[in-house]
Amino acid sequence: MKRSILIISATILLGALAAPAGEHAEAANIGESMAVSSFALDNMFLFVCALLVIFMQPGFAILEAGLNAAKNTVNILFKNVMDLCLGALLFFLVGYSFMYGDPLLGGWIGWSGFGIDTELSEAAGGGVLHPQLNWFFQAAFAATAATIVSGAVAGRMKFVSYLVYSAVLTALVYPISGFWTWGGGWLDAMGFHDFAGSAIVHAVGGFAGLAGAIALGPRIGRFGPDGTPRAMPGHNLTFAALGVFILWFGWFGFNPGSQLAISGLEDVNAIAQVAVNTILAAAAGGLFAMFATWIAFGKPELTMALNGVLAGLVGITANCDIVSNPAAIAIGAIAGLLVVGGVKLLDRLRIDDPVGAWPVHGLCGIWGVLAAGIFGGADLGVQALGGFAIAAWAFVAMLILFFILKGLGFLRVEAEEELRGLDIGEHGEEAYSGFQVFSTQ
Amino acid sequence: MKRSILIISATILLGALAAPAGEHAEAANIGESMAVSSFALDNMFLFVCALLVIFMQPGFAILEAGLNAAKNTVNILFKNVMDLCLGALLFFLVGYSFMYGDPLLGGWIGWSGFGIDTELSEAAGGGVLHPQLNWFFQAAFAATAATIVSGAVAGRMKFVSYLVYSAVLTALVYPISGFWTWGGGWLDAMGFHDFAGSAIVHAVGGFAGLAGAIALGPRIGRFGPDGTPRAMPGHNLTFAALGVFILWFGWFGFNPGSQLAISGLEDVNAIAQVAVNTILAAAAGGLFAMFATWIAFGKPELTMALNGVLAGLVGITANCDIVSNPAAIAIGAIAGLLVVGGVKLLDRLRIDDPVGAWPVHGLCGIWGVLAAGIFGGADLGVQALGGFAIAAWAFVAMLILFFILKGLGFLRVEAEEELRGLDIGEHGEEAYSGFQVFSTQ
Amino acid sequence: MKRSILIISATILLGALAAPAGEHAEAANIGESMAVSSFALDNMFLFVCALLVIFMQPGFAILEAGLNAAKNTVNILFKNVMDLCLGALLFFLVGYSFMYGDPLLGGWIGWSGFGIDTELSEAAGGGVLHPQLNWFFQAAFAATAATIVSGAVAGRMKFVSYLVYSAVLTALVYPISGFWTWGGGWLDAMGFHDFAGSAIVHAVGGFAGLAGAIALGPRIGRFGPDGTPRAMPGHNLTFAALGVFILWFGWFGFNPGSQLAISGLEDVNAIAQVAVNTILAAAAGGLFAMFATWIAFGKPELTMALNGVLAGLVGITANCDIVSNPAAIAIGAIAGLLVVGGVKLLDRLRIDDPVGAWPVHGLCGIWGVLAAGIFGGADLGVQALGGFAIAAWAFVAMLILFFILKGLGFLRVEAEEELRGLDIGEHGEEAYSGFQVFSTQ
Amino acid sequence: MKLITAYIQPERLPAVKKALYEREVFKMSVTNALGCGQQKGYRETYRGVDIEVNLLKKIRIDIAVNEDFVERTIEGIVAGARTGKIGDGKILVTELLECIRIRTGEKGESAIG
Amino acid sequence: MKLITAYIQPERLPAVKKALYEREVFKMSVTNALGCGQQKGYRETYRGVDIEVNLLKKIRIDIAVNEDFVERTIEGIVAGARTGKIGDGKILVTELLECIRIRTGEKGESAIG
Amino acid sequence: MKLITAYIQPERLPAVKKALYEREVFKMSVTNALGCGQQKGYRETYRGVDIEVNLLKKIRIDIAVNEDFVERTIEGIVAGARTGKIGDGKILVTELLECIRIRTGEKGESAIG
Ligand SMILES: Nc1ncnc2c1ncn2[C@@H]1O[C@H](COP(=O)(O)OP(=O)(O)O)[C@@H](O)[C@H]1O
Ligand SMILES: Nc1ncnc2c1ncn2[C@@H]1O[C@H](COP(=O)(O)OP(=O)(O)O)[C@@H](O)[C@H]1O
Ligand SMILES: Nc1ncnc2c1ncn2[C@@H]1O[C@H](COP(=O)(O)OP(=O)(O)O)[C@@H](O)[C@H]1O
Repeated sequence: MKRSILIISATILLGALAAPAGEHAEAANIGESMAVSSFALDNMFLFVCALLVIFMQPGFAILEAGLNAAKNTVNILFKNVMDLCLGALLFFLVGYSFMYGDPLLGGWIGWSGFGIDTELSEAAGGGVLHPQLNWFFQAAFAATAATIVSGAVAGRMKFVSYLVYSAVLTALVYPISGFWTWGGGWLDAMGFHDFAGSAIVHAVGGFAGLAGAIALGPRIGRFGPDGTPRAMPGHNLTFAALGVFILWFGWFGFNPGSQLAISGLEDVNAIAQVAVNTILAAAAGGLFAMFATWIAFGKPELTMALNGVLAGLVGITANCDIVSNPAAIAIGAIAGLLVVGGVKLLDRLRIDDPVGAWPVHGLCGIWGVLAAGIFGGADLGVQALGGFAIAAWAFVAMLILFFILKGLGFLRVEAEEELRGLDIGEHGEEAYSGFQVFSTQ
Repeated sequence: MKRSILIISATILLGALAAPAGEHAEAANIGESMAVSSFALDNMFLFVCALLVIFMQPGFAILEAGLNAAKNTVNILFKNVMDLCLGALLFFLVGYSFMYGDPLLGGWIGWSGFGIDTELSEAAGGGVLHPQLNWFFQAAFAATAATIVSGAVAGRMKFVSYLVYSAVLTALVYPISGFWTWGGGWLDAMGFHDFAGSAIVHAVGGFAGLAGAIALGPRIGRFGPDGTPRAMPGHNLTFAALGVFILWFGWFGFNPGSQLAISGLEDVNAIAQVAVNTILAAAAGGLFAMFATWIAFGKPELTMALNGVLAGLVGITANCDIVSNPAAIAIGAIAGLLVVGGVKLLDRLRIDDPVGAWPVHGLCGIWGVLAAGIFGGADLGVQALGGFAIAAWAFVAMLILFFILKGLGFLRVEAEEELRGLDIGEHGEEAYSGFQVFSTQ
Repeated sequence: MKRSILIISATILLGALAAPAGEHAEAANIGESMAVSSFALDNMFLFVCALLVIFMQPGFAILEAGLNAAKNTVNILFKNVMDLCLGALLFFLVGYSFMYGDPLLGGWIGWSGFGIDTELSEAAGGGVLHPQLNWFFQAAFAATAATIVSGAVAGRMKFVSYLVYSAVLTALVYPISGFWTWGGGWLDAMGFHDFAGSAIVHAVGGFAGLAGAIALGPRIGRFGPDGTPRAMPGHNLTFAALGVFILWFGWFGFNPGSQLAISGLEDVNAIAQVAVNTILAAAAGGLFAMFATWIAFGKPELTMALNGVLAGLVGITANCDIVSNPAAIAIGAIAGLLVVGGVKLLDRLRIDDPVGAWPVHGLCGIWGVLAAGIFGGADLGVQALGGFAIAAWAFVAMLILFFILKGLGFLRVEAEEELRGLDIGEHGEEAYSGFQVFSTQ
Repeated sequence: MKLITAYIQPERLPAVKKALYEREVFKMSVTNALGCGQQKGYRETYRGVDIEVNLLKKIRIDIAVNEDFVERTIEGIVAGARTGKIGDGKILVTELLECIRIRTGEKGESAIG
Repeated sequence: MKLITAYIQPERLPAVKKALYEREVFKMSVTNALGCGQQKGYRETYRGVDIEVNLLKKIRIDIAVNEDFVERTIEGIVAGARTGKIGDGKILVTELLECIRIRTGEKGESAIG
Repeated sequence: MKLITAYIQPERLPAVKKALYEREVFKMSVTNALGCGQQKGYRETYRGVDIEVNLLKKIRIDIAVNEDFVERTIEGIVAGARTGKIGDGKILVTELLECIRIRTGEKGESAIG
């Protein structure tokens, strides 16, 4: 067990003070100690926020599991576990380097070697991030982008294909568009504003999910012969609600944490505003999605209200640092309406996205970057361009991958396996042993 | 992406030190930097504690869901989600102003305009809270008070009535009695001690729940024709246990966070003592409630032990800053016995409180403020008066509201809907699709 | 509501600076304020990490519940709740004193009175821990060691015996071997390196669990008449997966928190490295356990991958501060393979450990301390000796206790009760009321 | 001997059990079932899509009885289950050729009770 | 009157219901069951141990009908349930002595519909 | 043809299946049920309130057999299920008029196996 270096430095400091000579040395010592203090505070803040973002993984896992049939539960949980396992390892190996490395190929991608630095390259101070902790925070974001997709492709995709997808997304697709803004690439140069990643994280996941849903086609029985949508209700809404609460909680690492420092006065101001905007937008999203279903379908629907909360969160993510509290409420409310419309739109297009990954993360991700222009003073043209570029990149890149897998016959499971459930077919393991579960569709 | 202001100020500082002149300026700079540092630390502490309190929401949601029938799960989850959505929006709009505004109407309520400040009105320093973060922390408390009720009225209340109740509680009832103490009102002037809200938060919720349970009457089949109570077991005790663990975890934001600062020596001392007292009281509550059921009913009962843990937590909340560790154990142990007695008392009075909201939050909330007198040296008379005033206010105010709703025919669902479950009647959505669930009562 | 002392001290400081005289006094003041600041920061770090470790309790609870039959759910949840209740109270009463007290009996145990200190005995400063918070952190570790066992003895042990076991482990067995290293005993003197407790916490729990599994014998039907193992699948893998995610999250309090301070430059460096090593080892453990099952059994198995994640976490716990990132991946990967082998080994030995407590915590706990020698430069001989001594102590001490309980006829429930489920027999309460659950074995 | 099978509303089970006990019918087997009859179902929505639920939850009761118990068993079920509303259910009676008590191997009329 | 009991594959239930509706058989009771027949089961593993699952999920349908409905009910079930693969299921027919509508007390043929 | 229905203790199912296999009865359907008989129930408490649980978990087995299999099927069930304790269960035998294999349309005795 150990003792901190600071107590020693404080002693040295006090010792130094005993000697009247060397006042400048004293002052320098004080300055250095204070810089270390700010450094420690900022890195602790980053550490805590990274943990909150990592905790979003079980949120996604049980939300997606709860919104799908019991017979596919093991499969969905497994995909979420592997998103974090693969994501951490690949983002360590190459992803981080692609995203935050030195510009290459005319600024379309970065690179600075395998793995991550282990030591500080600059003097410790406020706002200086330890490279290992910085990676830790960024890796959590990468895994989030990956895991959004697993809900959209639930119930019919082969597990091995999903692993390929997940690896490609975290190692390559997400880092590349991430580099464009956060890595200092061309979108950053144009002044594109996406504070915590409405587009960079969520739209990437949402549009990759849309590509997957299109390439796979709908689950058997999801649309009638005449194209009328048929509901395939989730098997456990308690898990779904718990998942949303966990995500809401984790989002306070996602958004406030993106300030990347708390030791300065400006940092605290920003974090305070970001936190409040985040909760207000989520609340408005949930409330308005509920009202929308109440008016449209006659009864308030829980699953839509839950999606509304997430929609509000995604919508505020890009702009939470530059909009006022009332604007945050408006942004969340509109996101709550958008998500209901987005779900209906996919039904009309006969695209089967079992958990609404695209309406929540894709559509509201774009809404988030636009709202930064509308309510936050960012250049609306640049925002639209950036949102479009990122969404298009994720959609096209992943669509190609999914169609390659389809061509190889690896994408979708057999009809019989799908009907019996992927848990038996892919994993030979069922989630609810002993419970009597119907599987009549 | 940004860099903190502090590194700049540190540089300035070091620059300034290079010049032998202006030593006072140097010292002033150092003092200012240190004040900002303490300010950042305290606000980070508040932020983290606020998150923990927000995380209590899913704890309540799944505890209440788990302790009720499967057929009412969607309804209960939905109420908990809306408590946070409505709570955040209304506490933003008016609640916070009622609770922490300037005294009005002779000190019975506060007011200082709609919404919340966005900027610091004083110099940054240790113990200075950013107004947005302060609201964030307080809003989490308001939502907690609201959500306690949803368990007490489970299984028979109309959803729309619940929304009305929830809005009135967070916007008006909770802020008013909150103002009396924490807003600097008349109870504060009398020296009433309720550190983190045994009465201000929990008794308000518990007595509002009691009012609801009385106004609604028991669920069909809860008491036999001759008045003998009949058990209506919860449908998922794993959720119930997980909920209690989450609440226990969140309580470490609730109690230690109520110190509102950590940067001073006294703050750390207080927080350390509060944290230890909190865990000890909870542990004693759980243990003694278990023993009580073992002796009284012949077998150790999990649901009562879980309630015992919560009872210990509620009991220690008012006094955790002023009692010793052994006293904390005693307070928790007594709370654990009280909760078992309280449950039996309600059964005898034929009041149906499905999750024990009143025994846990109401009864032990009062016990908490009394214990501050008995074990912590607060004036017992003032404690009794304060506890009574707050409980009576919440009970009477909400009883009136519930009876108005009853008069309008909005309060309770039809018998047939109740028997079939509120999930179908109120929301047209069931929680456990595919599972074979009996609903024979 | 209160204000911090620091703002006052800052004011005093600024006031003092106004006087040109007394520059040394000024400097002393500054030094003191900075020491308090570091003290506050370190204790806040410890507080947050302690909470994360406490939050591991529900992780264990629902993981173990999910991996067992529905008919034993209440029993398992109850055991986990009581581990924390009993653990906190007994570790308060005597455990902490045994573990961190002054050496007694030639350094085999410590003692310094009942209860814990309430005040700082030294000047506040970086790396100085408040005794109450230090206990808080350590108590969470003790409860973790205890709760590991509940999974290994699930489905057949009498509840009252479990309470006796849990009390003895947290009050006596864990503190004694804990004293050997962390309390400054003989293993510490030899230079044994176990940073966060691969052996001290996990191997103790794992080997105590093994002793329990042996003393109890297998569940009825777990092995055929000819000794072939028969699967008794867990009833809810969603809970199991959620539990693992929660444990993974909590582990970031367990490992980084064991640095016990963050205010110094070295502390931040250490914490950053520890956090990254922790996530990488877990990810590698999950991935390699999955591959192992895929190759060995033809399909990727979720429960084994979940165990692999935990195995990676246990394996890295002893050495996360002294190994490189790539070494962490290797350690995790090997742990992931070990856990699969360990499960098969127990099957071959006809030992029934329903959740794999020994393969995960016992086997990989030993692997962790060995890996500190292999990859981290610690003395391999000392590591092997320490790992062996701790494991042997926990195993033998608990085996004696379990056989005493067996001799008294208190250890195992009747066959009929076992078949019907411990929830009915021990608690008269079932976990899933209303659900139709099969119990055909 | 006869086998009497009844489909009733789930919430009527306690009343039916009570009515049967009063008529000294103590043995029965209960299963849950889904039923489709004159009672029309209800509508749910899930994510904006309509679901027509027309298989409603029912309880199935099977009782093996000797001839002299047939009437009172039927009458007891009706007494406990009838509310007068659509969905009250049906009682089906079939011939029972043999009844064996597993524990003792007893057969026929004496094995029923 | 006859009692027709069918064991079918769970995923065929919607098709069977549709086929019966088309043949004007609107009443039925549905239970879920596990079946063992010519269809061989499948293997699961749990923590490295093999499980042979040979009780497969099935749906049981019970329909009480008057004589003139027997043929078309059987035919409807077959039409909806047949895929030609092992595991399609069985239909069992037994004699129904009496049928009583609980709501009205009606008996016999008129109570069935 | 006969329809044999047995109610047994849940934990006896593997033994019953084994006994039937040994007697070359491979086909059956299994449902879970709650039973009320001579076996008295047990008491639970929930939040201090007593619950008398007198519907105990049982397993129902349905087997359609040809005449020459009736004896050995009954004997097999008894062999697997008997423990000699109250609650062991009952076997009921009814007349089966017809049996149809959905896959092939086969009828009668050949469809049973
Ligand atoms: N002909 C039948 N065959 C099988 N089950 C039936 C039949 N008629 C009714 N049932 C069962 O009885 C239940 C109640 O029938 P329903 O027609 O709604 O009631 P009522 O006879 O009071 O109008 C149905 O849900 C179904 O389970
Ligand atoms: N003799 C029988 N007794 C009871 N149930 C049977 C019998 N034969 C078949 N079944 C039921 O029918 C289902 C399908 O039977 P199976 O033999 O697999 O189909 P097929 O007749 O098409 O070969 C079985 O799973 C079982 O539930
Ligand atoms: N007359 C009956 N009608 C329907 N089911 C019965 C009847 N008698 C017994 N059972 C079923 O058999 C089970 C065992 O009956 P029980 O009387 O406890 O056993 P035993 O005959 O060995 O005394 C009951 O729980 C019930 O499910």
